[in-house]
Amino acid sequence: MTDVRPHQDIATPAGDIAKPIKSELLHINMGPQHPSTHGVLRLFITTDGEMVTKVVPYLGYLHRCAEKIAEGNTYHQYIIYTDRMDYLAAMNCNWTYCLAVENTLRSLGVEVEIPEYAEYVRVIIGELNRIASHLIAFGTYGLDIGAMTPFFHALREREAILNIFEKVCGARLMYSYYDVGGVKWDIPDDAMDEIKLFIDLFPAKLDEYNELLTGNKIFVERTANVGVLDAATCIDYGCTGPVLRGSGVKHDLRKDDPYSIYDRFDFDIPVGTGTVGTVGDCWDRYHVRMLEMYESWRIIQQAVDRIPPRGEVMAKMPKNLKVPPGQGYYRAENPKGEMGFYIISDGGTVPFRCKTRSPAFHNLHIIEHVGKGQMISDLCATIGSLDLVLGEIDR
Amino acid sequence: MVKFVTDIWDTFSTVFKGMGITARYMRKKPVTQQFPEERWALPDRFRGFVHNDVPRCTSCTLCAKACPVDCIYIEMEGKGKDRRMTRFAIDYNKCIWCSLCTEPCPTNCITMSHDYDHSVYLREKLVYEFVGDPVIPFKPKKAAREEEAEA
Amino acid sequence: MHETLSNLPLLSGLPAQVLVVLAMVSAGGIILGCIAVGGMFFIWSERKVAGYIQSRYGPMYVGGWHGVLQSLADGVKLLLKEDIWPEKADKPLWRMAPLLVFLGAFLSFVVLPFGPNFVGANLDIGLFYVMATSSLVVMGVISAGWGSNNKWALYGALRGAAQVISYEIPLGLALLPVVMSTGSLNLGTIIQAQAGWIHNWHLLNPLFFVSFWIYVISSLAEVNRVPFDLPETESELVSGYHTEYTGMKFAFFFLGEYADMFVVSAIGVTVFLGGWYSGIPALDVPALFPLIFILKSFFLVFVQIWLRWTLPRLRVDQLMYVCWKVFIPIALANLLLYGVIRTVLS
Amino acid sequence: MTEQEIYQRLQARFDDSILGFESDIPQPVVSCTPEAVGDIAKYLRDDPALSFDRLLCLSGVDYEGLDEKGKGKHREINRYEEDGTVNPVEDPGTGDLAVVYHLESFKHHHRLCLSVRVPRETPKIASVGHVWITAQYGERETYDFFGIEFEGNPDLRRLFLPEDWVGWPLRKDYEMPVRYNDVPLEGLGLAVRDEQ
Repeated sequence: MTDVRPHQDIATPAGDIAKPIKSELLHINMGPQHPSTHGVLRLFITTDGEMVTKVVPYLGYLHRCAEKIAEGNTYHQYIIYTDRMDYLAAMNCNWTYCLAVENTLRSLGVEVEIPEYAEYVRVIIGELNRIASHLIAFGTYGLDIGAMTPFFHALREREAILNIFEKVCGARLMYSYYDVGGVKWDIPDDAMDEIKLFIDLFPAKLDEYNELLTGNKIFVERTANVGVLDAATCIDYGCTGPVLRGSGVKHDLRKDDPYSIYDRFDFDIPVGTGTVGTVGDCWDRYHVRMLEMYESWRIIQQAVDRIPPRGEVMAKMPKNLKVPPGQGYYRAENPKGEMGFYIISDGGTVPFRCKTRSPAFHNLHIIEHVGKGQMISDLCATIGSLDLVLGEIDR
Repeated sequence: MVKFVTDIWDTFSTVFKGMGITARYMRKKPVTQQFPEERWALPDRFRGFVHNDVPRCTSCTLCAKACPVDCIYIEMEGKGKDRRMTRFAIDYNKCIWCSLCTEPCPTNCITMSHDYDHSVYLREKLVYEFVGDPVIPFKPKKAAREEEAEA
Repeated sequence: MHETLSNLPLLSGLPAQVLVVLAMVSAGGIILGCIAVGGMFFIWSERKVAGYIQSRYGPMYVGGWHGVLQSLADGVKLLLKEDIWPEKADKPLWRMAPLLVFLGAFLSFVVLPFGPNFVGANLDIGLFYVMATSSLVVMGVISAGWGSNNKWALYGALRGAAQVISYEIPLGLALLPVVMSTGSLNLGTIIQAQAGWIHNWHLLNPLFFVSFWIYVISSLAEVNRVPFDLPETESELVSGYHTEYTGMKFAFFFLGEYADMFVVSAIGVTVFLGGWYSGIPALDVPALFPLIFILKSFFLVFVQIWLRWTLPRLRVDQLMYVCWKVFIPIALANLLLYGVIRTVLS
Repeated sequence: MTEQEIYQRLQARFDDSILGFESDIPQPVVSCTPEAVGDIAKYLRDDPALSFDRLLCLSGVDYEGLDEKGKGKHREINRYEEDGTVNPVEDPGTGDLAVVYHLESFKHHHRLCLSVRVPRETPKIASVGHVWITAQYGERETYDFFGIEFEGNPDLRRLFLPEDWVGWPLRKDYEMPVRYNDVPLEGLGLAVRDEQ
């Protein structure tokens, strides 16, 4: 990969921007109950007319101290808490956590042999949830810009995915389906039929979304050249996922650091190209998500074609899981970006320390930088394009 | 100037395209269900309210231990043969429907039912008591033998 | 009207002054009732249209068939609601604002020509009067935003003021060529100029075609509808200038908005779409005139609703750009062109 | 570049500040002194052969109860007893606190885990917020939960908890307060029967 940033110290983002004329500033609380902060994010903004001169996020309205809870719960029990991190992509959070525990076990000399069939199930379900999460991102982004209809259309397709998940694991939002060593149940036949049906129907819907919103001139005017993030800034702020890719950096852990069986599938990593504006603007980030849905669809299609005959879905794991003493940081590509778990084990049944690196937490930080000098409407557009999930930021 | 004209043209054409899509949907039948009248079929694995089949409960407390939010309360009195289960309660204020409690159950007596609409007006009513008078815990043959061996 | 009243047996003995007041009150009551019922119908139809566009049903229960009485139920609910006001609100302004917003729409109804003889007041300056009264809305918006003592509401008010006042200009300029053509501001006269077959409608006159589009789009901005709903932008300014209003005060804003929608549609129908004429001379019976007029206006209202559930909204500077750099130059050029052509042809 | 080579390179440059290298574990750890971490971070980022341009994860760790080698007995954290009292920790913690940086380089595709132990009594460490901006939030989070002070962070406030919260929750010897701003923080549900 090319060297994307010229190395120099960057000035701290605190401080106001210069004012052209002498005018009074207005301090406004945006949130925690605000329609476009996507949950309970509170932004303390200073405005000069319509211009935002300073943005300070205040977090913690959804804080549950999950990391402390992890220290009191067994490795199995903590899976259900990972559901509640990125609640729009709970399957992926489960997966990342299970992956981290499995890899920690492996690296410490414990054999974890995940069945081939289970790996395929994991990929299919994980990618379906990626589509579901991006659908919400797409829909709520339309809502932020003022178009309400795409949101309902996106929810309709998401509902199809949730129906599949309900058949697979019995829940519609908090799945806790992945388990350390595999998945808890296999995919029932009727759910498999629904997945195939979904594969058949989805691309047409995607085209429709593109016609309804992506290409709309008003939408393009609202998002192109707004909230531009260059690649160097993104990397400095630790952004990952569609935010980083929207800035033109081709980085996806599924390709760059392949886990599970992603190296067997043929898919592309979409990056922002500045089709209608500058590279790294809101439209690029949005469009990367739209393209990623298509890529996920391709992965699911291949996985459904190649899935081996039904077999075991769980590796042979001890009932009372004990992880030998040691530590490790393992990560996976979630819909929002790179999610990682840093697990320190002391040899017991509970983690000694389980730190979560949540992508939205790092993506949020850039608001301080990019929010300055924008209009209030642009700030809403930018927040929407970052696709923040407060469950994950506050943990 | 060219951009000025093309912008206007783009705006009109994309707006009409969008209006075409929405007009198409206006003629289609909605996909939503009218909930109280129409109910969708619950899948087999649906995780509804937790149900305890008390006559088969061995009061082994494995479910309470497995629960990540500690919402299952099991109380017992007496020892050995006089052991009675005085309480088996589930606090649905805390329950998160994760089904972790059903996995270790030796007799499959604690299960996830298909009920999902038990709303109540008072939080206290969400504490479900499954045992009234003290009951003798169920003893499967093997478990009983183990208990004897322990004693 | 008071003459009609004096013919009634019960009222025949009353003095003329009382009858005039009575006539005014009853006329106002009729208009108010029409606005209320019409507004409820528009709200219901907006929710149904939105529902079907979004693959759902919308209201379904109240009133039996497809929830027709849902708006009535909502109105009753709003009436019974507690009236909460911000402690530090500027009380007189805050109370006046919903009335001002409503008043603008209410006054415009006076001149709407539903038929040749079916008009509240057949003013010679009808078009001018409508333009003037619809500006009252902006007074309401500003006083609501300022009086609420809420920063979001203030933003909504500022945006609303800038928007409504700016868009009055292209709105007026778009109507001018028609006025030049008919030589009158009287709405009835303008309609009568479009009598006969459908090609007499001003919309199908190539010279007025551009005017029509400018009028339709500017009227969206005039009544704060998507894509120009910047004063209320529920996703940015929470709910803009009426954030703090509850109960009946909020209902007045709501009714005012829908009544306004009808007014601008009716003016559009009057000026460009042949008013009460159906476009086929055989169908132009006086009894059908109000029906045709109302149906045409409903269609334009429906288009406004349809647009709302299709489009995203503009940003405030883009809104101004569209007004000052697109509509006003085009409208002026259009006016000039029309004047030149008219002079040359005559 | 392997971790071993990175370690040697670092040791050649910062002789005294590099304290050790654990190489027998799958993700080797380089440890250094808390004062030098700012300079080391700058070097790690700016050296063309290393160019660690991404800070993946900044975590605080409380090693209380875990011995030097990472092996030891897990110590029960505070939990509520059945009767609602808090189980107090008898002796205050003595183990070190630590800040762990996981770094990655886009250019060279290598990773590094840098661990810095700070004494529990005086938890002070140099900030790396000027090197990787993302660390500013990570440091605030770590300050919030562990009370480790990052010298040089421009905005070191609590991130998740309220400003007036007392104590550092993720430390192993943390005791949950019974009340916060007159709001009882009891951990018991409704299902626990009143004994009286």
